[in-house]
Amino acid sequence: MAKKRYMQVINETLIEEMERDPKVILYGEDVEISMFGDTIGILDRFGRDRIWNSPICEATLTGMAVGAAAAGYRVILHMMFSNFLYTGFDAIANQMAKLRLMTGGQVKLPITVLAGYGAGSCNAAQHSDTPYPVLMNLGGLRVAVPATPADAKGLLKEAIRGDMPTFFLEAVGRGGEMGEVPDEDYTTPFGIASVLQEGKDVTIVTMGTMVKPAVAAGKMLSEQGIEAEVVDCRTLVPLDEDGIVRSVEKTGHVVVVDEARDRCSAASQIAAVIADKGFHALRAPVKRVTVPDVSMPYAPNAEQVVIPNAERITSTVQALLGK
Amino acid sequence: MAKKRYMQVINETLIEEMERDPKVILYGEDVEISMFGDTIGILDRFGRDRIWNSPICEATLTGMAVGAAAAGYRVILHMMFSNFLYTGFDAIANQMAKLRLMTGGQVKLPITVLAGYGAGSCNAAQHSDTPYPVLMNLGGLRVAVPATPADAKGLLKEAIRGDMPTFFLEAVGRGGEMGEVPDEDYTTPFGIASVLQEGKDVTIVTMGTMVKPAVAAGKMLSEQGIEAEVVDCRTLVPLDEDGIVRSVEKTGHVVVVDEARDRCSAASQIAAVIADKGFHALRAPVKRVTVPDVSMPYAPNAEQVVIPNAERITSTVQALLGK
Amino acid sequence: MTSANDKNIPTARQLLDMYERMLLIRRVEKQLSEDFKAGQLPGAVHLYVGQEAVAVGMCEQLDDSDWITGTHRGHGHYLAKGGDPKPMLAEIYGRANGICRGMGGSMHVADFSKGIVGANGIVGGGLAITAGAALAAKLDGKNQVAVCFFGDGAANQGVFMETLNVSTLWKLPMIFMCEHNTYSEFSPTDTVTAGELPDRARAFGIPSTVVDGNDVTEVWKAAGAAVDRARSGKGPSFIEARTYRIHGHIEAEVHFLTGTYREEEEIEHWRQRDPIDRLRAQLLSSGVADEAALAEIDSGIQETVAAAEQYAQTGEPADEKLVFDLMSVGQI
Amino acid sequence: MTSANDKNIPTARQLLDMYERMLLIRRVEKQLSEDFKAGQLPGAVHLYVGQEAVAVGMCEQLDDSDWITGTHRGHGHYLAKGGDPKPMLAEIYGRANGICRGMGGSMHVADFSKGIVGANGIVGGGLAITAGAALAAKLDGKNQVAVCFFGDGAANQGVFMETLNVSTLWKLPMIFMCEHNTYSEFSPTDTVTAGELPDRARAFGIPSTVVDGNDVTEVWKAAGAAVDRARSGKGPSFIEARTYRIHGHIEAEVHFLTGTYREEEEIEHWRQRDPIDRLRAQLLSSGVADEAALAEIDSGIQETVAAAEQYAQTGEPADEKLVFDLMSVGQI
Ligand SMILES: Cc1ncc(C[n+]2csc(CCOP(=O)(O)OP(=O)(O)O)c2C)c(N)n1
Ligand SMILES: Cc1ncc(C[n+]2csc(CCOP(=O)(O)OP(=O)(O)O)c2C)c(N)n1
Ligand SMILES: [Mg+2]
Ligand SMILES: [Mg+2]
Repeated sequence: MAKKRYMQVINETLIEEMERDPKVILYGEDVEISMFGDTIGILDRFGRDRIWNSPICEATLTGMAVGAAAAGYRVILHMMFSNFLYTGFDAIANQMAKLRLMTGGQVKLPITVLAGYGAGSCNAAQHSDTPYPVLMNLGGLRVAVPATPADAKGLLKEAIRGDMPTFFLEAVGRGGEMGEVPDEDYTTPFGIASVLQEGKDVTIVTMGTMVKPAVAAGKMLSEQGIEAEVVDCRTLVPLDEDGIVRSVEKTGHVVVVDEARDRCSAASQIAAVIADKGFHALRAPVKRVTVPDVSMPYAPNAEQVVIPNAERITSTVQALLGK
Repeated sequence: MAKKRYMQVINETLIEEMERDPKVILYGEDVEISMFGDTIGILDRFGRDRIWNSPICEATLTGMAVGAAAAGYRVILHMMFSNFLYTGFDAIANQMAKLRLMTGGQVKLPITVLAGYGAGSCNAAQHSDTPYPVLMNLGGLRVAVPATPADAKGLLKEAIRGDMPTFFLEAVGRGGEMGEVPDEDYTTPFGIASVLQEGKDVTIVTMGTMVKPAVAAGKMLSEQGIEAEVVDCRTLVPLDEDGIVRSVEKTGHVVVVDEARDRCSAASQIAAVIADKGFHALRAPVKRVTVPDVSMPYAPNAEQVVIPNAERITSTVQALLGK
Repeated sequence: MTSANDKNIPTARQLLDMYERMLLIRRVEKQLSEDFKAGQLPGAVHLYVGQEAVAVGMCEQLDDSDWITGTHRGHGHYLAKGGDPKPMLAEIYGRANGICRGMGGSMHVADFSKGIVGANGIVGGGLAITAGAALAAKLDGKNQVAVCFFGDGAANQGVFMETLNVSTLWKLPMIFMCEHNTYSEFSPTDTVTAGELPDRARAFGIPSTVVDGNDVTEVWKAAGAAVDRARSGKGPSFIEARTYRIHGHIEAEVHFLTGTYREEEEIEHWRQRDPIDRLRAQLLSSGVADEAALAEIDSGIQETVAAAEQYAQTGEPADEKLVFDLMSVGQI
Repeated sequence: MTSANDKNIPTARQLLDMYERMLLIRRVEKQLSEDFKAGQLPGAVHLYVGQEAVAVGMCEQLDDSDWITGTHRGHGHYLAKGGDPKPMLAEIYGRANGICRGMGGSMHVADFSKGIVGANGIVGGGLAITAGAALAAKLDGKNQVAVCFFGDGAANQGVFMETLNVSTLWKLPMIFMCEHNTYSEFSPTDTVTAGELPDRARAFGIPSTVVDGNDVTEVWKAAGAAVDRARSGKGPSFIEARTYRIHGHIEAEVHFLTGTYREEEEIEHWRQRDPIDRLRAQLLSSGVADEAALAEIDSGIQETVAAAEQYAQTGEPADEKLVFDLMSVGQI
């Protein structure tokens, strides 16, 4: 166990996995120097047979990942900001998500796509999107949204070692945060939510960047005598539907918190699952605390109005419980 | 009133709107000869100052729509199959949806994007997607999914005359179907669902390609003494949340039917809305009949297993009502 | 692999091999055309009739370990690279014994064991995939190459320029094999394509040639030079093969097009330059084969096609469960 | 619009005008650099310092009715095209009196009333938008042109090739103004760019030139030729302006980069070729202006900048409700 920063752990994990398996390669724009710090030092360690700075051509980067993976490599593709996934979206949606089925299972695609996501730094609309809803809808893609350094390590190892295209979305705005990380080599299985705080009054389901305000809300609520259970999905595809429903069965009340825009968000999907599989346990409406259906504004005050925070979560819970 | 085919009505409407407003222009791949029949005859009528066959370059086509609209034209862009929206996704997600906000409202973007969608013709994974979930999540884009010739006319006029980017998604597989269409000039407002069959036992909410099987299911159910209310959303952005909830308040039971993949689908969004705003009226879980999270297979039997149909809807309703 | 000496003229064996392959493609597709007309195919087919020399001339220079990607018009690429007609037809019939188990259909025929990464329904979709396969080939260090077949229409997709750039920078063993068949769907190429395509590749310093795509020897020569260059680590090449599709863009077009987009004379002009007829004439006049030998090849092919047709038509329906197995994300 | 006679040499008025505009950009951005260091800016800024001659030389040839699109490094384009510094600074401060009412920030400064379609946070994002504006300009029939400023890095995006193609085919009044500043983010251009960029445009038959982007007269001349061509309906032109960004890619880079990516000598080499110093020397030596006149210009600019800074810093916070108003889809 050691306290480490989120981005530092991702960096160490990438290096460990590249040491472990010579078939792991990595490329992207300016990965050699590293914008976010996650790919620092890889060039020095592994040289230009394992890591490449690419030109700016996202449409090709995503397509190449498919080709290189189909031809036997474990590809790590760094797409920098999540909005640039849209630029490379064709091969994600039309090839990466579909090739295995279209070829009748002839091919495995061990691809890990890294991208930072989320708002809060006044990067404005083209650098602040939360992209997982569109990825979740495509089918055939796994999506991880680690919130803690320990999960970042375990989920990234699982992503790289797995045989499916996996989006590993970094909560960049939280890259500097510290957390305890086990020293040993471990993978964290996808599809198992983690309960960060137990409680019997209400379930707060969340993921990625929203875990921090959700946990803060959990603390604020417990000071008011409301025991919230805070559930971190950790991965969105697969989603721990049973784990979420189990918590709702305990509490009967649920608020889903998501940094995605509301329409067709992860929150909406989770709410739909609960309204189906968890319906009989529900004692109140399923509430969503999400980003409204707007582009992210630049001005800090406007941005903060749009991004969910602990206060909004807390007041939603209070209203839900009638307290 | 006259009986007309869906695609024929779209064609006539395009021509009417181009007659009406000289600022309306139209381009796309092979729109002059027309794959689906919706743009037939436009070249002859208006010439090459109003309609253009473009090269195959979707990324540019979507971006050009933004530029031409920002500079004062009403752009109709035909993207052929919905999967090609992914190829042109960058400018849709990063420019079209965001430019108005980013410029502080300096610009209006009267853009209508046409694309055919849906499966059922063994076109396989790259020509069968139902793309509205990803569009719905972007914010700033309107989405229409007309199911009938009459709605196709009214919604298309509203789309073209409106000042926002609007996706007008054609149920291509149903292009040959007939329906009564009023002769006069009319627009159909967005965000108002239409109730195609009234009923008190269960609400079936649906849209676009799924309206037909939903209506068929409604008929099958009424033969069994179950009165289903079939609600056609007609537009997904905006969505008639109140109309949907009103119906659920009447019936207490709801099944949402959608040809999109389940995760983050329109169905999930609608289910989430109902689980929130319609919760107190609900007497049973909110059920979704959707495409599972898979790519569309080619083989007809496999495809039919994946696409929702009247039988699946009917049996879901029966199970829900315990009948 | 061919040695330097072989490069200028194919051997008799190679010529016959290419003849056979071209004729196989032709007969398979003529069969498919019939099948389509008879309403026996569940989906649409884009036929390669008239373009056979391109795929065959190229693939004659390749081994099983080399990679190719095809297009929506992909049966010819698959068969030229040594793909088995039986499971290809079964695939197009949507059967369980199809090469993709009925999951892909005509636009996705693939056989990884033969280096056939597959046809593609997205125009230009193969370019970046090929660059990725070429990167893998380079890292493998076994002198493999990766060839992308793509149309003149696809050459207007930006990903074409992007892959020209990255393949040059990274010296990838990649070959851009552009099939210029005079149409981009229903648009005459010059109405949607500015300038000459080889100039686009030359802007990156990539060796670029234009060949008569209906002359299989010409294609074979240009392919040989490109393959040699790629195998020797010198990077990508671009070849434009001028050819023509004799059939429509898609077999179904007669049903949905209201206008025409080309003249009968034009088609006839190209029929006169049929690549198979030309090779046949060459084989006969050069004495590589006589009528009897060619007839024997043909009857062999006809048997192959009949057997494939039989295999396809008697195949079981696709296994529906497979959809879920293959798309599983390990949901708990 | 300039007549044929003006084309070879800018008038004294034009030179002084360009000098003033370049200096304005420089001083505004030096101010922004200070503001950033002082922690006063909510977001990031990419500065144009060193590249001013490109935007100014180009925009001197344009009218308000012409369209331009900029890049993430877009303050210079905005100011060169006549954008007001006050609301630009207020925008970068995220204030209600910003040109985009605080909704866009540095990467999205735009003023449609001046033909400034806006900066863009997506590398290459302006290319297709400009082609669309050029289509509109062509249809309007009022001889407007549309200019896309984009970086050498953006020239590797496929949309560059796509717009070269479509603008040629449709004879759009579009100008590709490529600012080759030696870096694509932190990568030296030649590590990510194969061949010479003008050759890419030439492959489409587009007239293409390379100019010294630190010599405003050179840029102005090339721009004039391209604008004339576009206005007379002959279609697109491509200009590569060789220049250098003196500041980092982004002001914040000192905080997050662990390594260095360029040598101090290289920066110094380019400082010696500073476009403003060069024009200044030229103005003095040719007698167009004396030190006193230039000092007066400078003090005017300093006042403008101080006023803009004051305007920005005293602006109200952005109106949060606006987000919802502007994004409304008419939800009932
Ligand atoms: C991304 C994308 N856009 C459009 C289409 C529709 N489409 C299918 S084939 C085709 C024309 C392709 O022309 P070309 O590349 O020359 O190939 P050819 O059909 O001539 O073999 C088009 C536009 C598609 N399949 N994919
Ligand atoms: C689509 C996209 N990919 C990547 C980035 C990240 N990025 C911002 S600027 C830049 C480099 C641009 O280089 P160039 O076009 O030469 O412009 P310069 O910064 O030199 O002015 C990159 C990669 C982006 N903003 N958009
Ligand atoms: Mg073609
Ligand atoms: Mg640059």
